[in-house]
Amino acid sequence: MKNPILQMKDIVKEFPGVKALDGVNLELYEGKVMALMGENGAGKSTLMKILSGVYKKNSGQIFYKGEETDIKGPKDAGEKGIAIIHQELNLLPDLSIGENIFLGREPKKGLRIDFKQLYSDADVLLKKLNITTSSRELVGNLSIAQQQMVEIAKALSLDAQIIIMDEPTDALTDKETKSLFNVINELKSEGKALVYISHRLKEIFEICDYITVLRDGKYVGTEDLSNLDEDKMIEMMVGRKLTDQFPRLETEKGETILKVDNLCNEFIDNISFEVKAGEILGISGLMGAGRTELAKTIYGHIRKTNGQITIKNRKIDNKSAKDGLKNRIAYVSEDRKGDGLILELSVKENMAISSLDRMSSLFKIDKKKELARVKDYIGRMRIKTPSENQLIKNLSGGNQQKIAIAKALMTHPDVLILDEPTRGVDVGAKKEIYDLVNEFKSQGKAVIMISSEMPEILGLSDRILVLSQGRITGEFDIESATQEAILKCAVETKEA
Amino acid sequence: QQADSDTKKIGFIVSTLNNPFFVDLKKGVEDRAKELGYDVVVLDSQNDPAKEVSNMEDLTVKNVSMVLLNPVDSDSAVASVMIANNSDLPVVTVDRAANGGNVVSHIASDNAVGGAMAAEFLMERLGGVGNIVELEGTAGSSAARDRGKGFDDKIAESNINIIAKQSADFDRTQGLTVMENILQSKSDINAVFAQNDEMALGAQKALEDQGMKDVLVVGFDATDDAVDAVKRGTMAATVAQQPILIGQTAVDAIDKILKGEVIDAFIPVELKLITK
Amino acid sequence: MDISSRVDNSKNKSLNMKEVLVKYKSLLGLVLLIAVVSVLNPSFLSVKNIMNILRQTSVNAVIAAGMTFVILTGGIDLSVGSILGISGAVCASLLVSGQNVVVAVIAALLVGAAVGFINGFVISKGKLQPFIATLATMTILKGLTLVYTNGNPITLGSNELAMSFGKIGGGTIFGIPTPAMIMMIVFMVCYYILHNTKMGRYTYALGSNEEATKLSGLNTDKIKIWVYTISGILASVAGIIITSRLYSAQPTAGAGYELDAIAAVVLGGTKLAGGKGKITGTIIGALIIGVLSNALNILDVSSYYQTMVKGGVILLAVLLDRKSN
Amino acid sequence: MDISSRVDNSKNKSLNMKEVLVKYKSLLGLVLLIAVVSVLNPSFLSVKNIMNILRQTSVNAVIAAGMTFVILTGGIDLSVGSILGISGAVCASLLVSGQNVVVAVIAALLVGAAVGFINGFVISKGKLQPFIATLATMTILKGLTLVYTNGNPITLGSNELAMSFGKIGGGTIFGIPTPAMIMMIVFMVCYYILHNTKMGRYTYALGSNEEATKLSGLNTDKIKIWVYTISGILASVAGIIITSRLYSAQPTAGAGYELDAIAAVVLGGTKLAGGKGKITGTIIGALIIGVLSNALNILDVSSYYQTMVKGGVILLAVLLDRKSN
Ligand SMILES: Nc1ncnc2c1ncn2[C@@H]1O[C@H](COP(=O)(O)OP(=O)(O)OP(=O)(O)O)[C@@H](O)[C@H]1O
Ligand SMILES: Nc1ncnc2c1ncn2[C@@H]1O[C@H](COP(=O)(O)OP(=O)(O)OP(=O)(O)O)[C@@H](O)[C@H]1O
Ligand SMILES: [Mg+2]
Ligand SMILES: [Mg+2]
Repeated sequence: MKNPILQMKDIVKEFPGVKALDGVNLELYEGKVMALMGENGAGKSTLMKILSGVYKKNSGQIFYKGEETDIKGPKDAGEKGIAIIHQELNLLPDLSIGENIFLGREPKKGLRIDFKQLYSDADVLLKKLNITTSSRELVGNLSIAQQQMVEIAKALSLDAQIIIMDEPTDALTDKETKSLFNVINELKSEGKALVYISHRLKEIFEICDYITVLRDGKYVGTEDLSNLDEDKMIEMMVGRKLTDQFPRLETEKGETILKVDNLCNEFIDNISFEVKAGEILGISGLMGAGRTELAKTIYGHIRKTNGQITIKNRKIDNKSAKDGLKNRIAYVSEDRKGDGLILELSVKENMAISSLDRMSSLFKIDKKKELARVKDYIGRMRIKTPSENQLIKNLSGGNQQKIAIAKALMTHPDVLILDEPTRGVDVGAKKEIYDLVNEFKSQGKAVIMISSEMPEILGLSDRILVLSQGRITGEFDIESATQEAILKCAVETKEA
Repeated sequence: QQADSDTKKIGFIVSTLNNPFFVDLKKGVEDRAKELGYDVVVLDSQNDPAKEVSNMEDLTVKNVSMVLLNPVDSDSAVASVMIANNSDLPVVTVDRAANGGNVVSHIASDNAVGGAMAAEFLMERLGGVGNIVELEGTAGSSAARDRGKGFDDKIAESNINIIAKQSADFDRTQGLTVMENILQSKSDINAVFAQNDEMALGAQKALEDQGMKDVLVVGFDATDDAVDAVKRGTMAATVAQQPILIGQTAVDAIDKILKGEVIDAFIPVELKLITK
Repeated sequence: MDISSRVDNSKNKSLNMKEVLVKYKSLLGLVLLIAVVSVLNPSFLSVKNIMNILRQTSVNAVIAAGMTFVILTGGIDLSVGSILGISGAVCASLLVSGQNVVVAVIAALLVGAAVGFINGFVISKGKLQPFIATLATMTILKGLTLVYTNGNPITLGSNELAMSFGKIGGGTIFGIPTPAMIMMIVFMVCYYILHNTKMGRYTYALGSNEEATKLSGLNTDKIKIWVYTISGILASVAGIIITSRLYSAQPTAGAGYELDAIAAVVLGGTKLAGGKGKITGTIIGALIIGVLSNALNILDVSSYYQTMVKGGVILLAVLLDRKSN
Repeated sequence: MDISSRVDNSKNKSLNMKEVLVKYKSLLGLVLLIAVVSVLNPSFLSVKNIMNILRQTSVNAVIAAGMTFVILTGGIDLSVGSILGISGAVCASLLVSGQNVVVAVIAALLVGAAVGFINGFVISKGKLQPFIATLATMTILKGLTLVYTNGNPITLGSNELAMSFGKIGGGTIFGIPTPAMIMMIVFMVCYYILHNTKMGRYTYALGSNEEATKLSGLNTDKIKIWVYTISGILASVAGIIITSRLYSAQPTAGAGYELDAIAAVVLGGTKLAGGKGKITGTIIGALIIGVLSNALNILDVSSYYQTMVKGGVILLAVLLDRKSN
């Protein structure tokens, strides 16, 4: 290969008490995409934050175009031609798309910002990404997926030499992912160097050229993708072999547990379906299809305007999440950092919060009982945490997600609604979550699983519903379901 | 610290120092104390009776020989006085009395009498008829109550009407604003009585802006600004409480007490109406 | 693609409707208030009284304009009242010592700017919560003003200098009170800054998401220092107006003004959490408060009840506005 | 397994270190203050003066305890001073009308609870910003108290009833001033509630993430109503203590107390954004303020400078505490 455009050597980064990176190396080449791989907490984001000037390294060297450099801060990185799309969205909801894209680099006309120029430049970028939304729209009004696309546009606007994408497709569905890949290919042909981080192995094989693997903050190795298959890659990351990524469990289906009839509100349109005991109902669809809203409506967090929900032949009318739990429906949010977990509270407090009623009188929480139950779940779900008092924000994504599920399970639900249960979760933890869901299913409970990951939907569900524009546009038995058929239903519009 | 035990210390608790009147009172106390060779510890109650009690408590652990108390409120002052009584600290009150407890002497000029003086002045100048606007001090404060009561009771004996009565918080800006607003709906005004000079000066400004120079403005306290205004003729009068004199008188009384002399339970300090 | 465009169109429409409603609501409150009062007392709507209201509102409005910047970043400035007090005192003492008006005014503005700068500096570099930091500066400044003035008002007297300085608060320009003119200019400049300049947009950005603003390479410390400095300067402008209006600086001037200014900003629809709000709303909020005080005086409401009514109207106004959350 | 346990263990350690440091810092500030003052004036550490400080601190501390709940949810309660005022007035007027002490005290507590409930109700159901909602109730209550008392203090006189009521504020139990005893009990109960009951847990949860709390199936409206009610009740407790202490209820009692209470909470390390903080910190914060006022008096600091020093010390104390952000 040619000389690398950028080299990181022996990078060490310590947080108080944590050695997040310990002697990591990395090389980037013009016109190549490097996949940065590793389990949750391996140090991928930390490494990229050093490269983009967010963190300062404790030691190690960075060579850019052959010369050693020091990256002083986000602004400096931008000026040096390093752009990053952070794992967490970093947008300003109260500013427009255009303003977000060019924040800090607004074109000026005298004293004032040249808004005409700004918006026309922004619109050009959006078009490149296949987005038709006007760049004058406020970012706060966009869905998470659309916001992610704005982040990508923002990174592109820098016209950088090195572009880092930290789990950019985390919130995207296949369609936007495709647009993104088109752009990546274009960038490659323009001779840019890219870093691509994702837990979706299929994407890695589709878009990347070589991988660098981290484990436990240490450098494991760099390997050309042509020398690798999925199993080998997993082995490099996890340090051991994993078998059967999507273990679907065949169970005897029982009576109908949840029945939904003609459910309507401003997001969803006349939805009817049922879920039986021992069944996983997968729900697929594009971003904005209304899947999350459907789930929250069943749960009671969003009000229905019409329709009927029945649980075990009992008609229910949930007016809040509290009612949903009372009627034995539990919902695990797609956004664990936003509304799924309370990051400032401990593992124990998060897990128990929805079921404290069962563990306390008015005047006292039965702390013994609470601790016993929490420890039970920590053990059963193999949650990696030093103690039940650890703050949840200090755990890796996969473990956070397990706690979100544990919180739901602790309420003893009959119906468990999982919304994107493995978003941002590494391969190892994913498998553990699937096992958990299967175990719950085998106890004769009903599961609704919303997912944008096609393999997950196809691999785990017993039946699949497809939503588009708030309506059901397709229903499949697992035997008859194919990726193509599902996608076709997902893009179906009212007019069609 | 306690080495210089031959100079005696007087504790002076003042209701507030955010007001020129009490600043002058303090000045009178301090100046005379210096002349007579006393140290003075000044504690500010910031118009809060609870803070006054705390101040009194704090004085009980300092080795002061006497307390000069300028209460925030006559009723709540009882608590402060009792604290001093319990610590065998003799108390003299100044400007406002305490409605209970053991007080050796009270030095003051009477707010209600001052209000009445202002009323008499206006009754005379207006010939017993006319329309008056009254600007009240901070709602609920004792000065506002007493001055207002003295004034209103006296005016009630005449044919003068109080056509508007509004609070301007003892504040000059408020005095200006409130007077401006009153002038929008009332134009037939012969005189303004403001319960302190700050408000009076504000009101006078509002009247001047409207070209209503004939309206008699009477204030209270005789601050420097107000006395100037009276001299220039822009204000008609101000009731002089002579705070410096009150302060001096109080220290004289304390001096006598400390020397073992017996003094009157009430030492009035004359009020003066300052006119041109 | 038509999916997202459908969604976005409808969202866009609902947004505009919302925005109109928000503006409409604060305005509605104001109009309603004016209507009720003018029926109860027709002299309320006289030209003279309207000028009065504008003059009286100007002080709070000017402070509130600066407060809007601070609140848009998610901060709060409790020290504005004290800044008003100290800069008025500085201005008056310079005039008394015979300095000319321009020097005195500039000195007062510099005092405000300096205190604002210190606020911003302590909050950004010291990473303090704005509430407690400005509470501390408020307390310190209050004491400083008392020490500086020795607890007595500083009076300008009635010489020519004082008279010419007095025009700032008491004069008129084209028949409009000078303070009202100043207020209008302040608001126009603030509007321009907020909507057309980088600093204005960064003000919104910071209040919207501090972390993201930082990651975009912006200097958030600088933005903070900037907004508190603006707030400090505008508080001094208010201090100069008051001093000029009264021909004197009061040692306790400005006490409690912070709450009126915050109330004006919030009544105008700006969210205390930052990021969302409009300077045009602030002027409406200030007018609501100004009209209310004026009306209560004009209607002869006894002072005990005035306080209650004022609280009630504020509550009503925000309740009216609450759907816009 | 060893990977994460290594990482997490060390994290845990650093966390605990931090927590200790946070606590330590507020305490450190307090200890430092006490050390300095007692060197400057030995009588500061006399038993009598310590009792003085405890008695003087109790009112602010009790209000601040309630404020801690509110601030932990991310709210703020500006109406505590006014609640103190009105409940003191109600208590005193009942005593004057010959009711017995128990009835009067309970009535006062009910007034505080009712106002707190209304605050919570308006904020949760009306979706108002706590700052502006409680600012409005503060103003309304101030007026109401003036109307109720007709602007005059309500004096208990010196009959037997008044004397027995006076024990609440002025008496001692086992040599410790009754208000200090009340303060300690209040803090113990609050500690218990925050750490051992559902409502305490929910208070932290709400302040950390309202949406997640709602989605976890909790009734956030109820939690809000609850914290403001607590704050209201504790403000009345403070009102009862003051009334008893002064043998009279002042029509303007409590003005400005909200800022002292908030300062105590923040000095104690609680974040105004909610979710983070400790009630034990609040008592330290209240003691810092109490010791400071007492010390400034004892050290003969002139009153204008007292204000400045107080502001400076608050600033210093929070700066000392800032690293814990
Ligand atoms: N600001 C911080 N303070 C303390 N520890 C941190 C901080 N940021 C990251 N860490 C720790 O550093 C380690 C590496 O984290 P990092 O976010 O880089 O992982 P990652 O590989 O990006 O994981 P994921 O796949 O979940 O995004 C983790 O143990 C994490 O908890
Ligand atoms: N807060 C909101 N206000 C208005 N409309 C919203 C809001 N949230 C979502 N929507 C709209 O509701 C519809 C469903 O959105 P949502 O993103 O939940 O769908 P989804 O199928 O769950 O997609 P995703 O994969 O992004 O979670 C879309 O039209 C979306 O734009
Ligand atoms: Mg990461
Ligand atoms: Mg969704």
